[in-house]
Amino acid sequence: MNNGGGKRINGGTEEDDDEDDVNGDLDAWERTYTDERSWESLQEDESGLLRPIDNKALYHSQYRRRLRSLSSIATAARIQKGLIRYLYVVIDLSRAASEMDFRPSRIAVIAKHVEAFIREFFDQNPLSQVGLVTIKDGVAYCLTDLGGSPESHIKALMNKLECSGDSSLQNALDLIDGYLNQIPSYGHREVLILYSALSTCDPGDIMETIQKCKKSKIRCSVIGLAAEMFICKHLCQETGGIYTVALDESHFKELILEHAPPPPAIAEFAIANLIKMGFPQRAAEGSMSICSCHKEAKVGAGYTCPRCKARVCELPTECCICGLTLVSSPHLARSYHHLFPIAPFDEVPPSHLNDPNNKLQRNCFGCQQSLLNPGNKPGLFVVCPNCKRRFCLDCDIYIHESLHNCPGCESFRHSKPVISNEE
Amino acid sequence: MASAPSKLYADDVSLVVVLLDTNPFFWSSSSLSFLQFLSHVLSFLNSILTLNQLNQVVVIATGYNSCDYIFDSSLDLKRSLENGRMPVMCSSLLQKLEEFSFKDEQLSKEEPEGRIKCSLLSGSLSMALCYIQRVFRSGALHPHPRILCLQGSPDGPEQYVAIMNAIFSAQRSVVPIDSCYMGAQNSAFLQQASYITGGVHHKPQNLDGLFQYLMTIFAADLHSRSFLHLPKPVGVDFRASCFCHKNTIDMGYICSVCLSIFCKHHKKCSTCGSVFGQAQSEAASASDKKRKTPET
Amino acid sequence: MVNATKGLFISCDIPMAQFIINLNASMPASQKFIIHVLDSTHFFVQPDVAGMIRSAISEFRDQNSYEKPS
Amino acid sequence: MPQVKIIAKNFMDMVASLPAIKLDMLYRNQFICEAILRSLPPLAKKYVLQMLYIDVPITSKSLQEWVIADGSSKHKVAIDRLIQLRVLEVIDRKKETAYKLNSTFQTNLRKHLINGGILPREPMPSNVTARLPTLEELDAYAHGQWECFLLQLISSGQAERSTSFSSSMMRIFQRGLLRQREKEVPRLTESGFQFLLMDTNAQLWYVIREYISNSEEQGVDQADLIAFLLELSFHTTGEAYSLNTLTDDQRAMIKDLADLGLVKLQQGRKESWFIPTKLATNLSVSLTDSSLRKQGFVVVETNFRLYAYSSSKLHCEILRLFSRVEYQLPNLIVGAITKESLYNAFENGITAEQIITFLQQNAHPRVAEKTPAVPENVTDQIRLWETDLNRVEMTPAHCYDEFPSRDVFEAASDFARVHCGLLWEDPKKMRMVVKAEIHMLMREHLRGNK
Repeated sequence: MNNGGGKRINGGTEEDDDEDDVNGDLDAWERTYTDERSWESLQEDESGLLRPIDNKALYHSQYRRRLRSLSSIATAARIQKGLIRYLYVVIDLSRAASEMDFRPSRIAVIAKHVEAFIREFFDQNPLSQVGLVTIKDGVAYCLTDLGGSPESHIKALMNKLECSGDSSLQNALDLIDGYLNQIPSYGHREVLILYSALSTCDPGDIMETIQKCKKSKIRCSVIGLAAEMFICKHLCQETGGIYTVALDESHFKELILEHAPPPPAIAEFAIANLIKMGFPQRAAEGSMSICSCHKEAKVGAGYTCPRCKARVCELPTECCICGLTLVSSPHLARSYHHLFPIAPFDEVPPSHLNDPNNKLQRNCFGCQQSLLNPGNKPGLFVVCPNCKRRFCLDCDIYIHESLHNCPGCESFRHSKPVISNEE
Repeated sequence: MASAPSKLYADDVSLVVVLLDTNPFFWSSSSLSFLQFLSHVLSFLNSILTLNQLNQVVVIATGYNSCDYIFDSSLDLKRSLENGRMPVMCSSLLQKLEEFSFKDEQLSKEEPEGRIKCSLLSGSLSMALCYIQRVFRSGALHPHPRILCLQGSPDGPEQYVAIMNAIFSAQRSVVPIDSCYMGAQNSAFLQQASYITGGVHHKPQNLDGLFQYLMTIFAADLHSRSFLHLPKPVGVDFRASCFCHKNTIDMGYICSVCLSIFCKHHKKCSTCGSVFGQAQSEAASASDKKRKTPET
Repeated sequence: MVNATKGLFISCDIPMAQFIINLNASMPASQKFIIHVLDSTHFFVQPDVAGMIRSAISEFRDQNSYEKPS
Repeated sequence: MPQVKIIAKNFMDMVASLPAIKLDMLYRNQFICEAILRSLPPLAKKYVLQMLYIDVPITSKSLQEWVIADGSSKHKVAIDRLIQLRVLEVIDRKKETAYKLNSTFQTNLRKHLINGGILPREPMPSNVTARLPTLEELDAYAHGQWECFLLQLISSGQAERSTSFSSSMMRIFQRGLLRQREKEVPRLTESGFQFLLMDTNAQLWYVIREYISNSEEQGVDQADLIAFLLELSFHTTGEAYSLNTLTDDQRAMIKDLADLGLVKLQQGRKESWFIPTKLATNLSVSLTDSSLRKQGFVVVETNFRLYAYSSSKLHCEILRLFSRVEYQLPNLIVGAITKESLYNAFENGITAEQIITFLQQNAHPRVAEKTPAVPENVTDQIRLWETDLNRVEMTPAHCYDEFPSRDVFEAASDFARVHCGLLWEDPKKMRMVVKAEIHMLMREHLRGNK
C-alpha cells in the first residue's frame, strides 16, 4: 500500500510527470521522512537523551527578537510611517522556481505565502494598493494591476502558475517603473521581488535601470530563495530596500510577513500633503441605483460618494466618476496602532514571582491563567513597563501582534497617556 | 478520503463574556437602579448556564477607575447550596462585585469636573479578548465565544483608538460583540463594535423589561442566530469626525503620513507635525525641535 | 394483452454480469436461467436461482483471493 | 456520536409518551425541567426562554415571524418537539392556533432561574461517613461494575462475578440483543453487535430504558423512576447522600443502579449512604450529543495491525468481532484485521461504517490528533471488502412486455414510478420490470385501462 506517493498539492500546481523520476530514487517511505524532517525537531539534552525541542519557549524567544527589532526601528525613526503604499510583488517564475528543496516545490510555497502576505498587507494598510508581476521566459508580465481588494490578486494567484525559461530583473524593474510613475506623489512606491533564480539575463544595462528606480524613488526589496546575489544586494542598497535570503519555509514566511507592516518612511521619499477623501454614508436599505463599479442595478447595501453621488459597492475604493478616494473611518482607525504602538513588555526572571512582597498577583492580568507551572514552580512571565501588570507569554504575543492595547494600561484611568483625543 | 473529525461539540455550546458597567455616576442618574439591573443580569446568567451543561459564563466589571474579573463559571463548579437561599454562584459574584466597587471608589476621590463620566470599556474589552484567546489556546474542543457589553455610561473619546484596536482584533479572531446600551444618548462605539464584528446592538426602550430583552436577543447561541430575526444595524454612522472641531464630516483632508482627519486645508498637520506641500527632508530639519510628541 | 412474467431482477457491475452470462451458457439447456438480458448490467432471471448464483460468485471470489500459506 | 442521540432521543420519546398528568407530575421537579430543557434542539431552547415570562398565549403566526425564511424547517422541528414533550400547550381558537407554556413547567423553570438549582437532599456530614473513596477509586469501581454487567449481558463465559440481577431481569435486557436457539450457545443478533459497538452512555441509556419499561409491568410508577434518575444526574460525584432520604421504590432502584455502577453503596455503623459516580452525573449530559469523550485505546497501523492498549475483557470481545486477536498481553491486545475476520463480521450484520466509526471514536489520543485517525488505506480496504461481498443485488420482480400501445406503456410506467416500484424500463422495446410487492396494483391498473 504505497500511500506516500508524490504529494498532491491543492492550489493548482499539479505535480507533473517529470517530477516523479526526479526523486524516483526515493522510495515512498523515505519520502514521508524527508518531508517532515522529523530529526530536526529533536535535541540532545545533557545526559544524551533525545528531547523534543520545547517549542513554546523557542517560539516566544523568536517572537521577542522580532518585536525588539521592530520596536527599535519604530522608536528610532519618527512616527512618520508611510501609510499609503503602492507595492508591486514580483514573482520569479523561471525554471529555478520549480526546484524541490522547498517542499513540495518553490512555486507552491511562494504562492501560499504570497496569499498570506496579501491578506496581512491589506489588513495592516487598508488604503494601500498591490500589483502582481511575474517573470517567465526572460519576460515580465503584469499578472494583476494595482488594486485595493485582496480577492482579485488571490484569484490570480490560485490558477496554474507554470515555471519555465530564465528570469530577467531588468525587464521586471522597467515594467514596474513604467506603472509606478503614474501614481500620486504622496504615495510610497515599493517593489518586493521573490527571486529564486541565480542568474538574470537582461537586454540592456541593469545598473542604469537601478539608477532610474532610485531617481523615481522606488524602494526595492528582494527575498532570495536560493543564494545571495550581488546584483540584488546592490539594488536594495541603492534604493533603500532590504535584501534577505530565506533558509527554509518557516524563515521565508517570517521574512515575507515582515514586509507587511509599513516600513519607516525614509524622510526624503514621499512628500507629505493633505489628500482629499470622502466618507460615504451607507445607502438607505431599500434604495435602488446603478452601481458605478459593476455597472449593474443594485438594491440596498452600498455607499454613495459624497461629491458626485455615484453609488459604490464596497470600501475602500476610488470613485470611478470623480476620482475621490472613498474610505470609512474604521479603515483609517485600523492603521492607528502603527502610530501609537504600545511599549514591548520586559521579561522578568522567574525566581521573582514568589518572593513574599509582591505575592499579590499570581495570575496573568489578561487571561487569569496561573503564572505558576504545575508543581507550583514559577513560570516565565512579562511585565508592562507602564502599568506594572504581569502577563503570561501567550498574552504578550497576542497583545503585541493583534490587540495592540495593554489591558493593564487601559484599565487604569490616570495612568493612561493622554492621546490627542480624536473621536 | 480523510474522515472528517466527528463534530464533538454541538453548535450551541457557548462562552459568554459579560462586561458589566459599574460606573457609579451613571447608575446614580439612571431610572433602573443598579440592584434591579443586577437581578435581571443574574437570572440571565443563570439561564445561559441552564441552557447547556457545557456553557460557560465570565463576568468582568467595567468600573470608572478600574476593571476586574468578577466571576468565572468554570472555576467554582459546586452547585451545592450556600447560606440558605442564594446559590453559591450569585453570592460569590455579589461579594466580589462589592469588593471591586469599594476598591474602584478608593482609587480616585475627586469628582470629574467637566469631563464626560465614561467607564473604561476599552480595558474590560481587552481583558475579555485575552481570556477568549486563552480559551482558543485550550485546544480544539472549546465553546463558541461571544462578548456581551451591558453599558450605560457614554463613550469616552480618549478610548477611541484602544476600542477600535480591540474591535479589529475581535473581528480577526471571529468573536462577535453584542451590545446593550442603557444610557440616554446613543453609543457610536458600541454600534460600530457590533456592526464590524457581526454582533447585535440594541438600545432597550424601557429598562424595566431588561430581562425579556436579554432573553429575546442576547440568549440565542451563535448557530441559531443565523435563523432568527434580530435587530438590524440601522443607521450605523461610519462618518469620521475631524480632529480640530470634532464634528462629523462628509469630505475631509487626510494627512498622508499619519491619517489624521481635518475638515479644511491646513499648512501643518497637528498630530505628526509634517508640513504639507514640501518634501519631507526640508521640513524634517525645520520643525524637529518644536514639535511635541503625542506622549507627554 | 400485456404479458407479465414472475422472476428475479438482478443488477450488478459489468464484469459480474459477464460472469453470470457465461455461468448461464455453461449450464445445460434445461437449466438456463436467464429470461431476458435487459442491458449490460441488468438481468431478469428465474426466481429460484438466487442461491445458486450467490454460491457460484463466492466460489469465484475464493478462487481469486490469495491465501498466505500460514 | 449519532447513536447517543438516537438512544437518548428514544428516552425523551419515552418521556413524551407518558400520559399528560404523569408528565405534569414530572415537571413539578425543577431538575427535570432543566434536563428536559437541555435535551431540546437549540431553537426550541430559545423559544422556551423567550416565552418564560409571557403569560398570554402567542399566535403561531407571530411565532413564525421570529424566524427568517430559511429557518422555517428548524422552526417546525422545534415547535413539534415542544408540543410532543407537552412543554408547549396548543390552544385552538376559532380561526387559528396559539401556544402557551405548560404552567407547572413555567413556574418551576422560573423558580430555577431566579434562585438556581437547590438539591432536595444535603450531602452527609463528613464525620459520619469516615473515609469516602477518592474519585479515581469511584471511577474504577463504576467501570468495573459496568463491564462485568455487560459481559454477563452478552453471556460470554468470562464474567468473574455475576451481578445480582435475577436471570429473568437479564433475559429482559437481552431481549433485543441475543438469539437463543434451543441447544445452541446464545449468539448475538445484529442489534446486539451494534449495541456492543456503541458508546458507554448510549448503552447505559438503552439498558435504563429497558429497565424502566420493564418496571412498568411490576406496577412501579415510571414517572417517579425517571424523575429520580434525572435528579440523580444533578448530584455531585463523590459526595455521600444518606439512604433514608429515599422512598422505598427509590431504595429498590438504588440497589439495581449500584449493579450498573451508577452509584456506590456504603454501610456506616448506624447509617448507610450512596455515592453517585461519574456514570450517573454524565446521564443528563449525554442527553444532548455534546457529551465528554473518554480516553481512546485503539491504534490501527497501515499494515492492518491493531494494537489496543486496554486490559478489559469487554474490549477484547469487541475486537474479536471484526479482527483476529493474535495475542493478549497484560495491558495490550494485538490483533490483525483480515478479510476472513471482516467477512464473518459482515455475516453477523455489522456494517463497515460501524467498524470504522468505532475505530475512529476509540482512537488512542496519540493517533487521534492527526487526521485521519485510522489510516485511509485500512478504511478504504474495509469498505472495498464490504462492497465485494454484495456486488450483486437481487430483488424479486415482475417483467411486463408486449404492451399494445405506447401510451398504455407510458401510463403503466408512471403508475409504477408513483408507487416507487419501477426497477427498470426500456421505452424502445416497451418492456419494464416492477417490484413484486406492487404486482397486484399493477395488474388492476393494467386491467383497468386496457
